[in-house]
Amino acid sequence: MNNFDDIPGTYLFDKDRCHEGYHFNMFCKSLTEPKNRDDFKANEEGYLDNWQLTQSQRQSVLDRDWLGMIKAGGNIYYTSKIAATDGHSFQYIAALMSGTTENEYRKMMVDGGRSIEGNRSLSEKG
Amino acid sequence: MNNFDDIPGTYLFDKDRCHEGYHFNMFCKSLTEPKNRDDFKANEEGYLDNWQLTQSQRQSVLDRDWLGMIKAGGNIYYTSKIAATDGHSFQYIAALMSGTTENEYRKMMVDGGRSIEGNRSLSEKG
Amino acid sequence: MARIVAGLATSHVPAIGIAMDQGKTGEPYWKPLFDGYDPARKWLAKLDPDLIVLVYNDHGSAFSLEVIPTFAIGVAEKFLPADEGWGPRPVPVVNGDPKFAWHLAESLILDEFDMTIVNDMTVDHGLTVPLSIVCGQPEKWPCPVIPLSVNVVQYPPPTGKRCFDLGRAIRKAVKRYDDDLRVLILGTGGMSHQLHGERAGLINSEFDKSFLDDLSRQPQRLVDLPHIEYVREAGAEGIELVMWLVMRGALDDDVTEIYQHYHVPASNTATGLLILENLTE
Amino acid sequence: MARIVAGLATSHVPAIGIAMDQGKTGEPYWKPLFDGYDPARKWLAKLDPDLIVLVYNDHGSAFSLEVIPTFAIGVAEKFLPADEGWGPRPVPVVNGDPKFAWHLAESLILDEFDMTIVNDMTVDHGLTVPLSIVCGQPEKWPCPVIPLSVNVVQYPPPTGKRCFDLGRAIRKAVKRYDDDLRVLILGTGGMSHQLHGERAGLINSEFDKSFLDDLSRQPQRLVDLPHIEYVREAGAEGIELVMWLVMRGALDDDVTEIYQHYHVPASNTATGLLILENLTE
Ligand SMILES: [Fe+3]
Ligand SMILES: [Fe+3]
Repeated sequence: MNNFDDIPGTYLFDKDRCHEGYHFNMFCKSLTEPKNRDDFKANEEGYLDNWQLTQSQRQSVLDRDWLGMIKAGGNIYYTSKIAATDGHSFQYIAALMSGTTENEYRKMMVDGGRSIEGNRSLSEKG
Repeated sequence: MNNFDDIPGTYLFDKDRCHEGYHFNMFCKSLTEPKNRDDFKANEEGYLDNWQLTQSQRQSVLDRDWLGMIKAGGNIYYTSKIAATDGHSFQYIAALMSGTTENEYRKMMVDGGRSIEGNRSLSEKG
Repeated sequence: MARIVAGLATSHVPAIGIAMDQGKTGEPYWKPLFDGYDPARKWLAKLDPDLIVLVYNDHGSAFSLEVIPTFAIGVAEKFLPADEGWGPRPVPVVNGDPKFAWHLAESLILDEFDMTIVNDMTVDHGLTVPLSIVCGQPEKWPCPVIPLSVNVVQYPPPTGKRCFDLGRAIRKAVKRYDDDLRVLILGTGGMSHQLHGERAGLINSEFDKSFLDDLSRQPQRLVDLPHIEYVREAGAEGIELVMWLVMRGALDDDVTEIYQHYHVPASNTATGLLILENLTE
Repeated sequence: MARIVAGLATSHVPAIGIAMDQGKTGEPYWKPLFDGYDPARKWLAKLDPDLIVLVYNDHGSAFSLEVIPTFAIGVAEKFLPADEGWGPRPVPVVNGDPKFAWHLAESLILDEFDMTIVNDMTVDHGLTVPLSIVCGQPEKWPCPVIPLSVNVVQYPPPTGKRCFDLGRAIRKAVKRYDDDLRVLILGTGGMSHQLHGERAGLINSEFDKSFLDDLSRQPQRLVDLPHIEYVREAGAEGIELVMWLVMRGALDDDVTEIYQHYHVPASNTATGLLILENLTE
């Protein structure tokens, strides 16, 4: 059996996550329309009421808890549309998800990125 | 080479017909919503203005020229939605397309349908 | 382990659904057809499957020409009857089985079938009429249904061989499923009919009866049948019959033929129904 | 007869498009990357293909989780740049070629690839950034482009083998086309990157460089590489690299490697670019 769960810090967007996150990601997708972005920005809580989000999905959006969104079934290409609405880049949310600041993360990338060594599997990581 | 054009009275919904009839069929598809059916019934010309139809597609709709619709790139499953909006059945438009009345067509069907003999190919038909 | 216990193929003519919805099944025009459905309904009630994989085509209802999937599988919790221009059919909501459907989708894609996965869709007469034919008019459908839609509206549909092979892959996927489910597979559409053009009303009973017979006993002839033969012999819309091959491919090579029914006409169409059981059941 | 004369693979990082759209390509962060694109642009200008088949993935722009096609082909006259949350990119409209695209779709379906045919769609950075990379910032793109989108967002994507075989079938379809077109195929996505989770920012240059080398010389190793190896070694989003195999499959077995470029980083990503030509050209 393939065991994607053995890969550290990785949340494969598989059938279970799609099933859990469908409505959440469709909310994110709605932000590709300017009018919807305006509505969301004007009243986040009200806008979210239009979508069948779980409590943890909803809270993760309001808190801009980017890792929380992923853990609650968000897909990065969809949650990034919230970041775009906020005026943030993929790099900004990647930094926050991996528990660092944008500056430190940027420096890590310029220095060659996060090493694969020690990051292949949980067992290897020990 | 397969030669579908050799089959009499048959308009295979192939790539050329889809390309020609795309917007036309999408207009037909819009009639699956009650509100759109109401709008269409209230003002056919005005409703058709919202869609990029060719002149012959447009006229075939206004004339309820069911065979003309097919010849202009209509697909039967889509044009039948105009019939449904009018309260007509598949059998009603099938009768008209084949150049007969609904009663005669119905009788032909009860008697076993249109025979395949003589209807396989234009060359056979002579 | 889940297993496919039987397959059933049937036409899915909209007028059959309308006749049921409007209470006309006892009329002289309809009675001979519906009398022929009785044995199938009894058989299904006795079989009592845990799940149905229903192979059908959408007719510009859930999908349109905007996006035309060759094979699509519905993974939603439920599927509402579609409005096809005369309002939705007054039949129960169709309950899916997301866990099974996702398993099937994943298994098929890894087996090199290029499925389209659908999280939200309605289902039109192509799916609900077969359920009405085999279940009658219950308050709710007897088990969850996985909608598997095949493009047969836009030429080209998948080849007969591809449909048969999809059935083979479905069989494999079902076997790989952990829960102990008895699965029925339905293939729908056909039989001979042409709905459009001057040739509308075409019926080829000889073709249809050979199709019914060969599907049980020598499916390979049908697997090899090119599209043009369907269009020429069974009418342009008779090409829906390729979907019966998905059902056949999902069964074992040797099957028991349980029941066959053929009637002309239902509206523009010749109707057929065929029940096959795997010997191992 | 049309023929595929060459293939090009490249990353399609959104930040690369933004850097171009905002005129930042001369900044120290970006200059080394864009310097590496110069030879590719010169090569493309000289090649002057009649048509590009562009294999890419949509990122929740034209499609969503509602309908997830494994393989989709755009047959429209034109494709507008998508709004991905920050407005559409200020790049030219992408012109398609309906006649060629429909030929390709038909040929692939009859060859048992279960394509989704798309008559109306926008195109996101997955398609427009590669065009910007190889064409710069022209008033209009140099030739028609056929969008061929592959699902790599929802697990499971098609297998590497399926992608390679799709390339083979594309090659066959191109050869069957009557008009005398010189076709370029682009594979896009990758290289190693992970955009989400605590492991975001993962870069595996060793993996990437082997991938670049082996794609020209021994693609079979990559054809056989299971999904989990991409996710583990190249990052969860590095699985986009399966799309490079479509490009490779569309070329002959033996090719000439014209150019290779590799740079880290572009935003979260390792970027690669590879140009291969068929020997017969
Ligand atoms: Fe049908
Ligand atoms: Fe991408």
